[in-house]
Amino acid sequence: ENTPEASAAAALEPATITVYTSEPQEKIDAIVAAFNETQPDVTVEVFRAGTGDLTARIEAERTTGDVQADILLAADSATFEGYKADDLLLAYTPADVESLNQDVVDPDGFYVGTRIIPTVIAYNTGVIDTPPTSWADLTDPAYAGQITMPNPDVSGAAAYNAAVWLDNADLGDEWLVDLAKNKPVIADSNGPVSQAVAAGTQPVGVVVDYLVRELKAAGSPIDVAYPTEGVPYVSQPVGIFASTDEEAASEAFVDYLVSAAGQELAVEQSYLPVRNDVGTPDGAPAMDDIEILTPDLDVIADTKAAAVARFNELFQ
Amino acid sequence: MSSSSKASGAGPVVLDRARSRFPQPSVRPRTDARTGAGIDLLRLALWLVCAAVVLLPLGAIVVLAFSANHLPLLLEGDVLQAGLNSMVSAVLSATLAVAAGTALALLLDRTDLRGRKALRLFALTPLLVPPFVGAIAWISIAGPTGPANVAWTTWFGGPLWNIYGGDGVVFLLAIHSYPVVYIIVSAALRRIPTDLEQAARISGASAVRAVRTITLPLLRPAMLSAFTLVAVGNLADFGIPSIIGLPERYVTLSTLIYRYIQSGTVESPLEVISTIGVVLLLIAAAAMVIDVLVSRSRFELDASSSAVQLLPLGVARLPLTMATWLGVLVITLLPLCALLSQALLPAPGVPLTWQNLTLDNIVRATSAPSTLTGAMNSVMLSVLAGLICGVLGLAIGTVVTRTRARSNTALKTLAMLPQAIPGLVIAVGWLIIAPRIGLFNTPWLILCAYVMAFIAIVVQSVSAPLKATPMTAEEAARISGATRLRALFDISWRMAVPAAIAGSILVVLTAVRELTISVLLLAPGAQTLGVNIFSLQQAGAYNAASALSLIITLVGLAGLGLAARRAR
Amino acid sequence: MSSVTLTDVGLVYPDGTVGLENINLAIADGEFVALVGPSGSGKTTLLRAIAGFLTPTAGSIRLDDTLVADRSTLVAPEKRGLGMVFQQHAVWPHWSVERNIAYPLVLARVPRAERTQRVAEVMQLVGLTGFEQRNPATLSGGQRQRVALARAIVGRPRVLLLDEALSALDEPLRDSLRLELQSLTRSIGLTVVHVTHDREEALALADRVVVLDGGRIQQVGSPVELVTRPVTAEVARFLSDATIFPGDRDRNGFVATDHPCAVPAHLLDVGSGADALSGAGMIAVLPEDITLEPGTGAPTDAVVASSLYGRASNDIVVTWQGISVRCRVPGRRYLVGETVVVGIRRAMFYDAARALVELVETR
Amino acid sequence: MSSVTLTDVGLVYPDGTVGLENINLAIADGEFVALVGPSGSGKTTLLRAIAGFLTPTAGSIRLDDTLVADRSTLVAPEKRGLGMVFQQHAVWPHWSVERNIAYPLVLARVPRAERTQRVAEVMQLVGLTGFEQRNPATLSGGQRQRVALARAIVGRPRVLLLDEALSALDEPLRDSLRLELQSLTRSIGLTVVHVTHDREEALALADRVVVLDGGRIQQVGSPVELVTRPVTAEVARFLSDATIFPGDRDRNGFVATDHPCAVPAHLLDVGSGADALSGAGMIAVLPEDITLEPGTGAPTDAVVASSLYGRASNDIVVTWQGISVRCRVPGRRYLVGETVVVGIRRAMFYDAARALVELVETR
Ligand SMILES: Nc1ncnc2c1ncn2[C@@H]1O[C@H](COP(=O)(O)OP(=O)(O)OP(=O)(O)O)[C@@H](O)[C@H]1O
Ligand SMILES: Nc1ncnc2c1ncn2[C@@H]1O[C@H](COP(=O)(O)OP(=O)(O)OP(=O)(O)O)[C@@H](O)[C@H]1O
Ligand SMILES: [Mg+2]
Ligand SMILES: [Mg+2]
Repeated sequence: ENTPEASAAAALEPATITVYTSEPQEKIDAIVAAFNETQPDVTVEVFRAGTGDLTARIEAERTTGDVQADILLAADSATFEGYKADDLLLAYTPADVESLNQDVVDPDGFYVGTRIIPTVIAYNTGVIDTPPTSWADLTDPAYAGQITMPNPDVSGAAAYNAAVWLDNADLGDEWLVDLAKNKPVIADSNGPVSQAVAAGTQPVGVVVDYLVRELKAAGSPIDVAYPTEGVPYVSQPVGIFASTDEEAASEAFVDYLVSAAGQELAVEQSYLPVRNDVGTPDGAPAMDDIEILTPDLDVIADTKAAAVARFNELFQ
Repeated sequence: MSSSSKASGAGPVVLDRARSRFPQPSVRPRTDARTGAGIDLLRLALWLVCAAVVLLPLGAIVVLAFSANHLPLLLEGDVLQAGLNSMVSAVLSATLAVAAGTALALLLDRTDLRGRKALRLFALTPLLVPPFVGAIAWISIAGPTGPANVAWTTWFGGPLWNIYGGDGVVFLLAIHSYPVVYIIVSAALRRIPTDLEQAARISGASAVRAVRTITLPLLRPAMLSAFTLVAVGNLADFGIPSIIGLPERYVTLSTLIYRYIQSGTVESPLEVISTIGVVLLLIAAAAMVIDVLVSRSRFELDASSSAVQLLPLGVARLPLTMATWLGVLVITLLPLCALLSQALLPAPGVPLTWQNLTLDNIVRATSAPSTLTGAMNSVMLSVLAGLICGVLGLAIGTVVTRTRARSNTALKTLAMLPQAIPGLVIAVGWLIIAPRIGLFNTPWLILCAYVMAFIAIVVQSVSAPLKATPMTAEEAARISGATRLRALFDISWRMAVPAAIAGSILVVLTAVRELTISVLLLAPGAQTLGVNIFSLQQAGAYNAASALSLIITLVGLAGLGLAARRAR
Repeated sequence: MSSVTLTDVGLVYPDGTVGLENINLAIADGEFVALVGPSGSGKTTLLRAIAGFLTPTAGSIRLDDTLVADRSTLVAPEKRGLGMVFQQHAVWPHWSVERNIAYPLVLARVPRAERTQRVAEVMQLVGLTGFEQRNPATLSGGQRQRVALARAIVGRPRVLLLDEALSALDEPLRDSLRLELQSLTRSIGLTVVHVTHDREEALALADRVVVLDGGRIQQVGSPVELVTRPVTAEVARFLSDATIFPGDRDRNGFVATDHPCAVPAHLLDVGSGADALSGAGMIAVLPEDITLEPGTGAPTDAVVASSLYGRASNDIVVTWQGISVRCRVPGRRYLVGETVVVGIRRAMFYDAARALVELVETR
Repeated sequence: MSSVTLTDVGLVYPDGTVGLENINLAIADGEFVALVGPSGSGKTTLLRAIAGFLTPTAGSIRLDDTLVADRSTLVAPEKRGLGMVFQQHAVWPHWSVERNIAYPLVLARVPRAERTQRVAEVMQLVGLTGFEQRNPATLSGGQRQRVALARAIVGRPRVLLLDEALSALDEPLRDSLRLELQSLTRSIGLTVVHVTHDREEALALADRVVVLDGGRIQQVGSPVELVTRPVTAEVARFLSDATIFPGDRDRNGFVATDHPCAVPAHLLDVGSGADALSGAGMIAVLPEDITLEPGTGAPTDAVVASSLYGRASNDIVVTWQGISVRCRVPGRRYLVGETVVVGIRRAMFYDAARALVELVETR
């Protein structure tokens, strides 16, 4: 079994690594604190920003030299595929990789997912009596003007979702056309969507699940439905930049993230884990009860731009 | 220079025009070179500093923009549409802001409306609320489920007004920019002698007619320059169009820039956004040229002999007072109340009842270690930026308005240009040059970017009083035995210090809540307040974000009161 | 028929400053009245009350037979049918000269043809023909003041109000505009109220001069009356730089207190209502009524403190036993430091009580 | 030893305007010189050239024996040791009165104790004691001008330059400051160059008056000389509002061309160097040299165009056969419109050639 002690077989030399992440500040602080319990000599510097800001910063750093980060923990696999193609990443397969959900592990070994972040249906319990339980339900004219969803132009995850929906045989273009008829409000990103649903601005939203659980815990009248057709998800991958000087420490951090201890912390932080041996957060169904859509990533990568364009066309 | 004393014989206060008409004799024997050397050195130093903090990053952006030809992309539908939206929203919002700001200036500075002093302070509050926070607050007021819309829907079956979309963007941009218009126009208004209006009254014009035919035309140059300033600034705004515009797919250039970065749908996004940045830069430069041309045709006004006489509103006093108070309170207090209610509620959607109120968010927002480091950083950076901008802006303003040199216009333009560029592009510029100048991952990088972005505020605010001071003030010092440089320091420079302080306070207030620059340039582990709020927002801690915004706004309000007192 | 009538007018500013007190004044049709007085005496306040920019807190103001201001009535400035010229001319910089002058006619909806003609007329009157399309910024101070004047009279106002209208101009200009102003207002028979700091100007131009002090009228009279028969020693001092000697009067004449100045009875002017033959009081001696002769070395000699050359007479200040005496003497110009003997040709005697009585009668 | 010496000074502005031409002037130590002349005549230009704000394009300027400006030398204004007072006083608003006045001493590194004492002295001299800590904004115009004066003299300048220093003040203030200025500069023996628009002021204050026109010196002389013996008809017109009649002179006197004006020989003043007994020329008649008598109804009568009251004499303009004649006559005040007979008591004859000769000699 993997215990913290086991993964910390060797305490490392003092080192400083820099992590670029889009994790909320409080969560990444907790992760670093927990990591430091096993690796007290590794100092983790965190640069937290939105995915877009991270991308911009990495781009700017590449323009004039090397990427200044050791680790990137953010976004979706598509982003990492891009960096992989540009030879920016270091190949590393974390310890204990076999215990992980193999869907989130890069077969080439350049990155590995750290959480399952599915996009689900959220609804305001104060307004909605019979919640929608499937994507198809959302096309019901009763929901006209009631739905909100993130903008695929801005949110990488939303763009990915659009591609997955279009690629899905049950949903596809027809479903998207019907959904557009309900004139959903296209919010900037997941945050505003969950807020709008909680506040009742639009009582139904398409949004990542953990935000909903957190709001519910804080007292908002909100709840989550996992659509029966299956949920698209992103895996918030982690990867090591090839330009790192602290290979060992970086690898240890990646190991920790996907270790049982790291994943238990993720569950505590309301995320669905990438391994099956740590349970699921309060209020979430067991992993086996969640239908997950796992399309062919190559297909998605090829169709994403077209999907976003189609989406824009329909929802204009 | 001799014409300045000549012009003052007739009593005008605006002398710059007269001065430029009569250049000094260029015949200058060698011995004079020594006394001019001090000024030349100062000018050289200012050029060097400006080159470092403005020209360098601008250059980086331009180089990046032209490293490959991305012009075809600019002609694509997306960009054209976004450009159109940007222009339309900037122009419309600036028009609204100029209308509102001018009306307020007339009401507050020229009539006996009740409670003018308090109104003035209230009217300036939108200056303090970060635009993206203001946008969020307004959504809860005029969003589709805002109280007004809900009520309207239940009674009339449709919402009253949905803030999302282009109209909302224009509205909010106008709200956040009318205070600047008010400040500029009311300064100009103070220079228009009331005699001119009274002469019209005696000629048979009613009060309203006198304002319409005399005061407003005389204010036109100030209104136009406020318009360019505000329009150019709104062109670059990101927070409002992203929160209010995007849900209705109202894309502007600055949100498009963000999207290009975010979505990875374009090749080499940095070059593309730099290209867009350069386009915005050109628009801004054009606007500034227009501004210069307009201010060249500024009217000469004589100093007023009589004190400003307030127009008695008579029977209209009470209704106008109530209408103005209502308007200003709705625009300023309502969003603050929205923020307050969110700050006191545990989570969105929780009904507003006494039992549900909690201080948890405020505690959470203020006690988080990252808030503390953010506050410390922000305060340090913005105070430093305020100081540097104050000193540098004062020096540039003084040299540019009080000495004659061909390069003055260039220097001033250089200082003014960055305010037209979106923060994101400024940040990219600095990111690119940071490693080469050894500032990468240090707070000084942010400081440099702040100075670049905000120096214009101080230059602007010191120029006006300096222009109104006759050149004889310095000549008197030279006759007293001061060299040109010494006279510039002892007299003009010191006389403009109060204006520079007021400008610096504005810089501090703006920088302390800055978001788009800081978010890219922060060193790992560092924080600023704007980023704190944004992070809380992104983490779904909306109510804590509201609490923090509210606190910053209230502290800023206090600071503004201070600035207002200083400026007087 | 009076053109402007002020009855018991009082004006207290909101901060409690008394601007005017108990002003009674009737200005006749076609009369040129000048208001003079020390700084802060209420001249501007009075003028602006007539114009309608200030509201009297007591009394009433009439223009012809129309009540324009009292406790319950307030006619707005634009409805009073007045013309006004300000110290800083207040020519509107955004309009051409012609447009400036035509504005009152535009407001009065005078038809275009008539308007053009009347503007042309008045421009000729003030000597601005040819300047129609000029931008006011390109005019000299005197020309601007002429534009302001033309604008003020083009609408044929009932009363023309001038507030230090010439004060901002240079001396030669002021001089020539003074002449013009007089002949202009005379030729069209305008009623004029002219506020000025300049005593010579007031005396030169006006039919009647009103002396204000502390918001009250001190004296109203023709220039000659004011110069030769000031109603109080204070008025004499203010208007003519008279020197005041306190002392006592008896049938032999006047003797100053603790001072060598003495004036025999036949040189004393005691005003029409004089009957008391003795008592304490003071004399006011006009600068013109003083003679200077070379000093004798006597201890009562005076010393020249300053000496300014003038065309007709030199303006000399001598210090005479502690009192500064202003003299205007023709002939030899005594130089600073010389000793002189001071002679008095005529003096006006005021005893405190009488002066007060006269004052009350005047009002 | 001359305090200011200008030799052949010329100044052409960069745009080609001639500011000064061929100025030769020696101002003695302790002398008070006034510069007068029509607007644009170069007064300010001359003063600023002395101050060092403008550089002559020809000639040289010396202060005492120091060459301060010529083709190759230019001493900066701050090194010339001058004092200057501007029309708009230019008191620095950000400093207290005391600090304003002390500034020249601070720059000269005068030790603090001495500085305090000298500032106190000069403040007493100009009557500002007690105002040390006042903010200049709270001072009246006259007080500010006094601060400017104190500041200009505290450093014991070699020369005090005044550029319309009193013009911006109201008449009563100007009047009293004139007196003060004179006694002050006399008492400390300052050399003063005073630019003014006001001819009376120039005559009143100065030891010598310089009349400028078109950038050239027209006449230099004492006030009496200038008033009684103007060197050209133009100077007479500018300085004294003399009326000019063109005409011819023979041994019997002067007869105006196409005009009833005629002056017998014994009333003609033809200047010292006169010898030609006949020729074409013109006469200048001073306003004081004109007499008016009630009209006879003859066709040569003049008509009163304007009539201003004055203390000593009335200022009357009559139109005499198309020529406006300015008169200053005591006694009865003729009213506008009356017809009068014009008499001439004395006239100055100038023939074009002679006037030019004299002009050249003067310089
Ligand atoms: N708006 C005001 N509020 C309060 N007091 C005022 C106001 N305007 C004038 N006063 C005061 O009223 C008095 C009369 O002022 P006014 O301006 O009429 O004097 P003035 O004779 O015109 O003086 P000046 O010759 O200096 O122009 C003064 O004591 C003045 O301080
Ligand atoms: N900076 C300048 N450039 C060109 N010409 C100038 C300049 N300053 C003055 N002049 C011209 O030089 C001439 C003399 O001007 P100056 O100011 O010395 O006259 P002034 O006698 O002081 O007149 P005023 O009485 O109006 O003050 C005028 O024709 C004026 O227009
Ligand atoms: Mg006044
Ligand atoms: Mg001048």
